[in-house]
Amino acid sequence: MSASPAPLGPFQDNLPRRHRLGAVWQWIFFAATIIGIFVLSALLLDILNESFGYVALEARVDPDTLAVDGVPLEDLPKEELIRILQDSLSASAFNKLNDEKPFEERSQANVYDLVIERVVKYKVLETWSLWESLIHSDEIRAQAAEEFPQAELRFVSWLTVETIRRPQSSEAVNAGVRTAILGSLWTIAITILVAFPLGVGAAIYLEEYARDDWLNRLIRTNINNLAGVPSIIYGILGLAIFVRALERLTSGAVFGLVNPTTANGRTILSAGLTLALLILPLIIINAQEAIRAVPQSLRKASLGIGATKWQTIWAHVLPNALPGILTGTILAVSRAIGETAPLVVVGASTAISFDPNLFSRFTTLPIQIYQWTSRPQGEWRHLAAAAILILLTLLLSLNATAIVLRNRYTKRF
Amino acid sequence: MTKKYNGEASGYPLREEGLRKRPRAGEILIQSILFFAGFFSIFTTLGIVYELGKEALLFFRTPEVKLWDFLTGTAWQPHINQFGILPLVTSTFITSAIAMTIAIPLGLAAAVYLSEYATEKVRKTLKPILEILAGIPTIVYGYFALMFVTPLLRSIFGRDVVEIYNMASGGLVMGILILPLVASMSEDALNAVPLALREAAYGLGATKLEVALKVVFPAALSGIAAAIIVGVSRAIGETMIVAVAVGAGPNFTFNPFRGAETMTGHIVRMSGGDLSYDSIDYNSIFAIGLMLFFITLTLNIISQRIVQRFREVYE
Amino acid sequence: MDTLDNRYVIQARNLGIYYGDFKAVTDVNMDIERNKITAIIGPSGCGKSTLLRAFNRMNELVPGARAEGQVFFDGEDLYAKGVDPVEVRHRIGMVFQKPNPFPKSIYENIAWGARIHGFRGNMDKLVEHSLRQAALWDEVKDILHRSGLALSGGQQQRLCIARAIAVQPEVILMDEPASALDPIATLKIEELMQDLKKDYTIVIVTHNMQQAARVSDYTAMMMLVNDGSRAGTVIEFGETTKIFTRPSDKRTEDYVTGRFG
Amino acid sequence: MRKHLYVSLFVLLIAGLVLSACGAQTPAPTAAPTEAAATEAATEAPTEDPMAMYRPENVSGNIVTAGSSTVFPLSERMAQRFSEEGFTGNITIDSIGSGAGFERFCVNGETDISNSSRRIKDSEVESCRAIGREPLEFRVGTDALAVVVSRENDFVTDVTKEELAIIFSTAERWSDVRPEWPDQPILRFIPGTDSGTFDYFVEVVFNKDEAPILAASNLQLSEDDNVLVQGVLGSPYAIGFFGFAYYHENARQLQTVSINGIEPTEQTAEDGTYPLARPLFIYSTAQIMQEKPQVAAFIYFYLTNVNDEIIDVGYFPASQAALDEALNTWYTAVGLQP
Repeated sequence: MSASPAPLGPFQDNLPRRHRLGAVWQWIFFAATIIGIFVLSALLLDILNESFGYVALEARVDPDTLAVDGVPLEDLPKEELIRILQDSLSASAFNKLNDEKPFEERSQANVYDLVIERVVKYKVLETWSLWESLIHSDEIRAQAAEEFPQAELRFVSWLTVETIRRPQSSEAVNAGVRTAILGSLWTIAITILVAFPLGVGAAIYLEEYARDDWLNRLIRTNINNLAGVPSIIYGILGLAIFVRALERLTSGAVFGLVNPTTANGRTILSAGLTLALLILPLIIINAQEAIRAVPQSLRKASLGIGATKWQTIWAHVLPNALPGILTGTILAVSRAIGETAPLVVVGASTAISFDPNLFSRFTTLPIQIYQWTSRPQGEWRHLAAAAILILLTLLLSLNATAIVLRNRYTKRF
Repeated sequence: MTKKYNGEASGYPLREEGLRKRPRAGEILIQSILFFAGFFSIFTTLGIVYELGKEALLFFRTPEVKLWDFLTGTAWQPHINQFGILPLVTSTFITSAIAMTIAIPLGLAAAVYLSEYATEKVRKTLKPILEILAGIPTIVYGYFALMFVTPLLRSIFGRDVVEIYNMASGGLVMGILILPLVASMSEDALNAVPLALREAAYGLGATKLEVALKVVFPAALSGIAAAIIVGVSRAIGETMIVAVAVGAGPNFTFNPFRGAETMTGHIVRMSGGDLSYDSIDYNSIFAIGLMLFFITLTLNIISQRIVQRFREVYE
Repeated sequence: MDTLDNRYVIQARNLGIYYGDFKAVTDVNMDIERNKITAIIGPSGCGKSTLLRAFNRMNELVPGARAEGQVFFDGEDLYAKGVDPVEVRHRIGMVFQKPNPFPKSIYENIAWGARIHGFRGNMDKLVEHSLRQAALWDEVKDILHRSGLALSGGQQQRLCIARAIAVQPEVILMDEPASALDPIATLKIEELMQDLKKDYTIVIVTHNMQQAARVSDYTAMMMLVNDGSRAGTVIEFGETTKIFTRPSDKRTEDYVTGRFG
Repeated sequence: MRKHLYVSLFVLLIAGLVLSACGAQTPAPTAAPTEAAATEAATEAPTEDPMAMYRPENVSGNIVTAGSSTVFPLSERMAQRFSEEGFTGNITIDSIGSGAGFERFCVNGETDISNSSRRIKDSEVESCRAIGREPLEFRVGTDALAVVVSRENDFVTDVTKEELAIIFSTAERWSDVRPEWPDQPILRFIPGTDSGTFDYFVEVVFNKDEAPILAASNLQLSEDDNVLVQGVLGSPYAIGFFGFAYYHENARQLQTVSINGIEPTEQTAEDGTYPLARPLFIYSTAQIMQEKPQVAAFIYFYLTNVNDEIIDVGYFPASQAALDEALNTWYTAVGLQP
């Protein structure tokens, strides 16, 4: 340090301390992330734990008694199975099955499933979680043999292809989530289509065009405020605006799609629009932050070569703000897809028996999950766990596009 | 300079208008559409205030209800004509405060880790996981609180201290719910801080921690503040977790281990129950909704002031 | 090593720098003399900034970057095991191409670096001293608590120099410090460098050959090596006057006389 | 270039949605039959047997129901049976609570059937009349309220109705009820004040006076019976009441308390000797049933088949007299002789 200037004061050698501090904090940051992931994984494991496990099933009609000439039920030819159905079901019920899909066209497996569902009619007596099933499998066998001597003990996955394909049912062994998945998909599609352009548009206006006057300050405060309004209040608003005031539009009557006398505004369209209102502030706030983070130099560069303001925004600001905007959208969609309360107010049904469309009554996955978890019988909670896994998968596939795009466009300046 | 430069000759087509301003209909149209998108939120607010106000008026017109008692009373039992909103307000604040003491430090620490320490690969894996988990329906978090966190709290603090429904458990789990929200939004804000600023700090011989906490973090403050505001708003508005885990008895208490009922919990309970729609209890939910609306409004105005102060100093 | 004597602050030996599999700089040997200004010149993309950043291990911030060979600082290898890059950057400061003040007040911009290094003297005096050395004091003494971003580009760059000085390094690396500035501001920075050289060793990367000729005592000429690998190296290093008047390498001659490429 | 990005973003999003929708939509969805088809089906029915037009396979069209979450599982089961027996129309059931159910039925007039776990209130009947609806009540079942304690509790097995009132109001400690019981505070877990269960309990035990129970100390309410189960499980000194099915499902860890010596069983609930058995109802009007035969058909099906399913769903059958009365109401409404 011979040539250094006369120091104005001593530098204390604090390097070891700084590095210690750095190491400690790095550990804290890491631990926080791990704690977050850990707790959330615990939640996920809890759900997985409920999705698989032993069940004790009791058949209303023992399948063995249905065997013909020693041929077990599952190996019976289709004709025999159809005969069993015909004998056990009422004529109208049998005819309805035939109307839905003629028996000639049905496969043996399909008819077998019908026999199991309608004639054998398994009923759940007791269920166990995955953890119990793996660790205490012997105790479970002993318990089942003692308490339910008639029952059959099976290890089942509550989450199967059938769970996804089947419509709702009031019996847990036959219940599925098809109507709910379709309802959720329709709803979320409308939500995104409305909220994304509107939200990003509002954010562009506020960040790029709005002057700092009272009106724009009002709008900004207002948007932040709307982010904190409980979702159920959006439900009340959606009921008043979309279900009632705009009934002709949301019921589809204005397009002549439904009979005006029976038109009802409690449709998927109303639900999607209500959820769009709900997540709009979240999208706007995120998009505003993302747009603000785009360096000024980029705008100047574009304006400097004679681009108009909009050209600048479209070609430079938006692409660079895209990762942040997509984060906001992902979070918002995640929130919307899991919402229950506002949809109940707007009029989501708890039980529907048909595939919904844009202008029909509907139900959604979270409503199914909520309804199932509040039932007394344990098997519904297992089914709810499976439905949660389906919801998460759905969410993952919806967000995957956004995540891929975001990862591609993320860069540091 | 009388002779105009002949652009044609040099191969550039000369515009007849010269440099005069041209009307750009597209630009104006776009600006109007964008303004409408921004202004749209005002309609939402007006709609909410009108809808809630209309019904809340019915409630306040009932002779049993006195506005002053509504605002200052410490007992909420609409069934026996006690309309003091304070028990609902305090439990809303206590659960939200517990949630934010979990979500803010953990969320920000996770954001710093992901943005400043984690490798690109780790970041790209963990962030989506955090975000997806934010999509689990909140009813599931509610049962998680009741069946997992509450027994945990009771085994730590004792069954006599911690009631089966309590604000602590609901608040903690709400914090876990909000954590990914705060982490993800803050991480974006941190990530948006220009590289030049980090280089400046490293060039001075700053350690990674000093760069992260003293340079990047302050520079991202506005985005972080937005994340926190959204988080707090979510906490105050969260319904299903508190409805399941915090209890359904309005209780004027400051003890987080006791059961209580939040404003949102009360609204959802009343609106889903078997009460008649023309009862005073039922109308009370609109008054509570309106109150909640004004509380969040006040909080937002205050927090925005604070953020603005920070922004005005540096920038 | 016999070549090491106290005249030289930084000595690079067989220095090569990789970004992942790509070798950006190869086989650099140069000695930087104490209290002199050394300029690194050369065409774009030949690795000038990369080389400069290797002198205080700033390259490490780029994922996948690594160095081979040695860089001795006061006889100690910067890349040896156990050397702390934080301490390296404390002793060898850096000023960047684009002014990058922190979004803090002018005062804080300068005090921050000193504070983190455990400065225990009079901070007000240090700030004033640093700003005076950076020839900025008179312009900002009344607005010390205003944001550093409120200054003009030239002022911002001098603020960044003052910030670097405040931690009292031995060497200041400057990466095209005036390229974003107007001629008057550039002139100020150049004058400043002449003042600073009394107390510090300065290494500057510049595009501007007149600047190199005006301010530097030594000049290193960098070029891509001619083996198709696209790696840069120092093809000629010596006193500035010699490089600009009697270059020994043909390529240097072409470049400094403007006949290049 | 940028334009492509945005366009592809939207296209991908939508494509994702459509694809996943298609994946779930294996059986081709059938178009919802229109109202016209419903009336057609009704007139088509042979006139000789007046009941034929109310067979499930002979009606179609929509049935919209909403109301109590307690009645919901029962209505859902009946709707499913009804569809299985040949009904081709759409039934929707909204589980939104009895009060909100009546709001949709009596104020907005948008539902055909209202499910309720309590009797309709006079004010609700009035608003129904105001929109020209005269509600008809059909008793469909019974939900016994189980008063339960944890299995860890070894002292409470039987209480009188008077003691029950003291336990859920003035008594601070178990020893206040009976001196031989432990000197420990009573922890109470009851359904929320907005629930029909709460109303019913207050009506039977406290003569409709809510003040004493709400003034009790250590009182915890929840709208979710599964949550109450957790509450009672939490301490040997806890007591609560909720739907019998929730007790049944947790019978390993809970025990019921008999009231005046009567245990809640199918027998005691059906014959009315168990004092805490609350009725479950569905409501409609004669006009709706005449205009929409599918609604009349569904109610008839409900009343005649409910006892096959009700135990499985978790409730107890209504008494034969109550069901007969409901059937009589039905015949009068559609203008037939039983």
